[in-house]
Amino acid sequence: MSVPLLEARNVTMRFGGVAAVQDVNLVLGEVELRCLIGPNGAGKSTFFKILTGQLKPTEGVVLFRGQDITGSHPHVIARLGVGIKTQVPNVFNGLTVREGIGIAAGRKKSLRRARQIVEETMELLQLTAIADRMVGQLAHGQRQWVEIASVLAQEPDLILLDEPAAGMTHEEVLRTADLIREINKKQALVVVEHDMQFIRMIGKTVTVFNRGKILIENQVDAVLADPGVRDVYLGKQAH
Amino acid sequence: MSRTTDTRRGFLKMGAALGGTALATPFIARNAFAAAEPIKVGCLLDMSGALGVSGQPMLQATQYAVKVLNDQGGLLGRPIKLINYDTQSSMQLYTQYAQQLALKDKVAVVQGGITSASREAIRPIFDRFKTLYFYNTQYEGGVCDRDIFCTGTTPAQTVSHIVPYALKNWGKKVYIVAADYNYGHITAKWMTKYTREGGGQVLETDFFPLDVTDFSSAISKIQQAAPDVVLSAMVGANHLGFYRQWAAAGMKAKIPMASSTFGLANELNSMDASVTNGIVSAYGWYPTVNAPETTSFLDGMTKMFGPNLPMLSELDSASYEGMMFWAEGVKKAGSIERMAVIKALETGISIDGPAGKATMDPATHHVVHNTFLAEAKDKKWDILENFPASPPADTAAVCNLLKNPRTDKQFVVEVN
Amino acid sequence: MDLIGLVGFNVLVGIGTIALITVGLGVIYGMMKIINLAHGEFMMLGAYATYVSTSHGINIWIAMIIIAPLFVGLVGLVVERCLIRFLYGRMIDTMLATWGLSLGLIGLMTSIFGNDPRGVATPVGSFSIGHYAASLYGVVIIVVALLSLAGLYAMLRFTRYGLIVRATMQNANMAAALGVAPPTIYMSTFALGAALAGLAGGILAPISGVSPVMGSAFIAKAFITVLGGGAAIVTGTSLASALFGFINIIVSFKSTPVIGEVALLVAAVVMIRILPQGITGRFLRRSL
Amino acid sequence: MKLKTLPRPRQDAGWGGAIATVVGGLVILFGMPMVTGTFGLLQVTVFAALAIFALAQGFIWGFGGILCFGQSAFLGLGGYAYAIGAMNMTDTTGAVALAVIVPMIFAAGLGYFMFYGRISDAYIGVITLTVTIILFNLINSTSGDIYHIGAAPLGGFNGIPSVPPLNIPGNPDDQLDPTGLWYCAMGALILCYILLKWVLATRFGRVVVAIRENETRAQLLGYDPRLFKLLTFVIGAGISGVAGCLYTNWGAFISPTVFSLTMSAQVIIYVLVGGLGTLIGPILGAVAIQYLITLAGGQHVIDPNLMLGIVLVAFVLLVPQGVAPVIRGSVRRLMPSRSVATPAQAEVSQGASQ
Repeated sequence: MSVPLLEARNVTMRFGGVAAVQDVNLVLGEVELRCLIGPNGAGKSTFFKILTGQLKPTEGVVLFRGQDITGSHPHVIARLGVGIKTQVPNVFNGLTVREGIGIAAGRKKSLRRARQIVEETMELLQLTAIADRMVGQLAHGQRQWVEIASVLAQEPDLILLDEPAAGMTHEEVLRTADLIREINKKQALVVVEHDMQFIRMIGKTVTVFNRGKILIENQVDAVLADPGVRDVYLGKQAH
Repeated sequence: MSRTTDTRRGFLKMGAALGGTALATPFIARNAFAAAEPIKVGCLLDMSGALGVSGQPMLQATQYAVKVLNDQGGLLGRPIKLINYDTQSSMQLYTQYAQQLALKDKVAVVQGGITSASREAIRPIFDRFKTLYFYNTQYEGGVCDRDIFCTGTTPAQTVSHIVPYALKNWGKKVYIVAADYNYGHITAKWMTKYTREGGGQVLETDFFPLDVTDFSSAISKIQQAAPDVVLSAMVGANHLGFYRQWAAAGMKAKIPMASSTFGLANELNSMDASVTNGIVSAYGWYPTVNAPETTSFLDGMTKMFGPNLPMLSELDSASYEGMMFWAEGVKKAGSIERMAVIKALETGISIDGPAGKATMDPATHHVVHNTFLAEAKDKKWDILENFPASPPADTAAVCNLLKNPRTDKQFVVEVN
Repeated sequence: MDLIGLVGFNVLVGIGTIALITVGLGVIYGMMKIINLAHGEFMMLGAYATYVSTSHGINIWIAMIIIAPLFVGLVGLVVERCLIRFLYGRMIDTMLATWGLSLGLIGLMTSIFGNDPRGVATPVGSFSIGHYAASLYGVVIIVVALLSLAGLYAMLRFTRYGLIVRATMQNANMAAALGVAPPTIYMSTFALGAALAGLAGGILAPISGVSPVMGSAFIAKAFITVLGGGAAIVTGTSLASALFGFINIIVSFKSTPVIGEVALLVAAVVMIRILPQGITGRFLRRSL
Repeated sequence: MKLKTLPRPRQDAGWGGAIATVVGGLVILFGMPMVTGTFGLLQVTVFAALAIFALAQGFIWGFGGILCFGQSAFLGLGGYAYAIGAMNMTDTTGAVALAVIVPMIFAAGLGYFMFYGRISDAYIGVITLTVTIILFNLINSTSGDIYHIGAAPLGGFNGIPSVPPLNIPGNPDDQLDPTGLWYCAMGALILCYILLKWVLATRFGRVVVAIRENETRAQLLGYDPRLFKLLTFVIGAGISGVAGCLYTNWGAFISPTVFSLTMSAQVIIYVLVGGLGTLIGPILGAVAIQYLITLAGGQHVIDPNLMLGIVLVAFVLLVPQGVAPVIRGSVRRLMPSRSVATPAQAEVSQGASQ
């Protein structure tokens, strides 16, 4: 059997006494799409940070194609072919859209290739019109797109998206869903999200977090049908 | 840090040509020879920063000398115009203004420089741009350069008197504290030399950078060494803290102190008598010297600058003498041309300075000067002894510009 | 033995001095994240306040402990109103502004008093440790340093002002919720910091002498101590002062003042490398 | 890392400004000797040297986002390296090389210590400041004649006087006169400006700016910010070294005051006054402030410090973003072609982002 693209083995993260993530195991194959859901504070974002190297777990290991990346510097993980979009938009406000995406495309690539990728990506995300605008001057939604664009421009094999739909209009959410399906044709994704509708739109396999543990892991419909998930969710979402 | 901020404040102040021009104008207006093209004379002194306290009266003495000369009808029938810049205790400004005086203002002579550091910074510039230079500060000696004249006294004229007095009256075990730059180091060497010659023993020598303000550890160390005498060559405003903290620690009662620098920065006025009393020093002049020239110098200065002058010191009398020596040279040469004036001064010219007769020694370009030993008593200098016509023996031992006019360096005494 | 006593005493005085010159800066930096480059000049004003009042026959203790801080506190108030309040959230601009302020104050005092150092007589004599003598004034420094730190602590801990200040430090809106406008807090905090600087200047006047440039001798050391101490003003300042003061004095005594100074600075660098958030950034986060 | 220009159509506009600047510089370079005498040249020479110094600070701070309170450490090291080198070698060319290399090596060590030690910005300020003061203290206490490197006495507080002037490479007897030194200093300023313009246009330069804009994002894109900051820091140090070498040549003299807090603060003021996030700004700032200082000293109405203090304060309150952006702004208003507009905005926003 082949080495999984991404694997987390008994990952545990404690802050002081509190265990934000507890003994989580997760396996992701090539070109797979996986959604991590769960109410706020379920530990999915902490887990995400562990995957991206922003946090070093108290216990357990994270493997990318069998290589241990536990707590490696984010730039190291990125170079292995992992693209990351964080929850709060992380963009280069002082640069133009084109420059920003260029920075992403430019690493270790020929000039022509980089230029080509930039143009393609802007095409794909319909950013060409605002290519020379300062990112800082764009609307929130647009900046989300710019960030996604720069993640894609890296041409990673695995893309980690933390709440990509956050703060987007309904249309934008739809577009994002399409985009994710589009991307998933070639690349694997892990999407952290708590918006059920969105999950429905893109969902294949879903992993549900609760209180730092994995509640269940199954096909989207099965998960959404699961009563346990329902009361966790509704219970939490009530307030 | 104060050293560094002197320069911080230094870099903020360029081309501060005060007094000189302002003062000169009225005379020119008054005097018949107003028409004649004035002779430009340059002056570089620190008006502020750690050394401003010494520089201000030095400038005033220089301005007074210019006034005296102009009142006598100027030189060669021409009035003298003083151009002075405030160097703010900053080396960069010394360099800058030295260039300005030599190249832009094209002055006939430059008077000034306080620390050896400033002198060594500007000496090469005046050599390079062929400008005559007078250094009027009591200093460590040994400068041997035909383009410069030094009117201040040197260790052979002062330390040579301080040390024997201390050894004779207080005891043989000596502890030296000195400023951490070449004046301090060389002076400390002379102190050591004379101590050994006098059969004394130097327990320890400590050097303090000019920006040190806390001397508690130093005072503890001295107490631990328990000397009979402390010899001080401390310099600048911050080091006044040493004397304050020394007195505050109750050490005055225990160990007497003599200094080669104390009194050059208005110490007797700025500190309480309880701090200053009993400290012994030796200089080429004190305001309390009992001589008619002293009285007339003091009267003249007070008349010109008002009663609240700081207490004047050798630095000020030497600045006055510097200008007068140059004037004497010009008269004798009948010209302000550099070489002519140098040659004239090398004929062994004498003038009557505040301390009486002073003679320029042709071989060393230093001054044969009356020197005095005095003790601070109730904010006055009480003269203990005087030594007529002490020669600059230290420099003379190593420097003969008549034999080797090409020499251009500062010799340092070797103590072993 | 006596010697150890003497050096020990020096160490305490050294620590007290650093704490004294640092606490004012610490208050302003810790609460407002403003690096006040005019801190040294505030001290200088305090020293002059003391000098002027004593030369007008006012009792030196009153001059040092009451007049100096009051006067400089007022100056701080004015400065905050006319200058600092326009610059909140612009750290670098504030630095440039306070830098300009420090130059301005030096210039002002120079044109008023001239630049020759003035002296204030030390009000107390000396005492002896065994057969060594030490300045009784050192005791004054230690006591004043302790009192000002303790006072500051008590104020932050127990008074309503302290509560609000701490709240403001956490988050300005919370203070607003407590019904106090953050500007008022900032204003009084800046004034407080200035007053403490004035106190330091007043106390140090007798031993360091009084001149327009005296302030600059302290600013760098104070700056380093504050950041070395970290977020918590009282604890941080105390700990950092203790550490740096100890190293400084011991090394100075064993070698020279220069090496002592260098040792202090190296200690600061190493400490920052080990504890990038300053002492209290790492430990005792909850402290004041 | 390979330095390649990224696609930036907008750059042409940037280049327009740069070319104008360079041409202006060349005009000054050759014009100055015709309009002023030896003293004037010496004066502008020190201005040029300080402008290079400002350029270095402007680069690492305005573009690299590194706030260094101790840039004068590199100025000083460069100056001393030159002085010591020049006194030990007959040909000063080697000394010039030292003046550049020594600061860079020092910066590499210090930078590694700081950036790889994950030290936050404010503390990088403190550490650089502290290191400068340490150097000041050490050099300041080398007065004894035991302290010398080869033929060069360190001289402590007195510094090193009569440092040999630059000579034509390979020809030690052909030493530069004031005019020659001026060509050398102004030439160096122009070259440093071009060098930095080019660096910023390369892929490396774009990443440096990107890191200043958003370190996390750059990291998530696979760039190692520590490395880029380190390189930026080292380049800045090298340029400061050049400034130090020229500064020493100007006075044929170097003393510990180059390590002073003054020098470091001075250069920060140059950059702020000129405009953060521009290259021309620091140059203008340096010259403007130095000139202002000259004026301040020249008048006797009000104490120069007081005057300068007031000016600085007024400046912060009225022109916080610095003169260069303001000038560009007005240029923009005069000729409303977007090509000029965008870089101006870019720089303003970079300035603001600090």
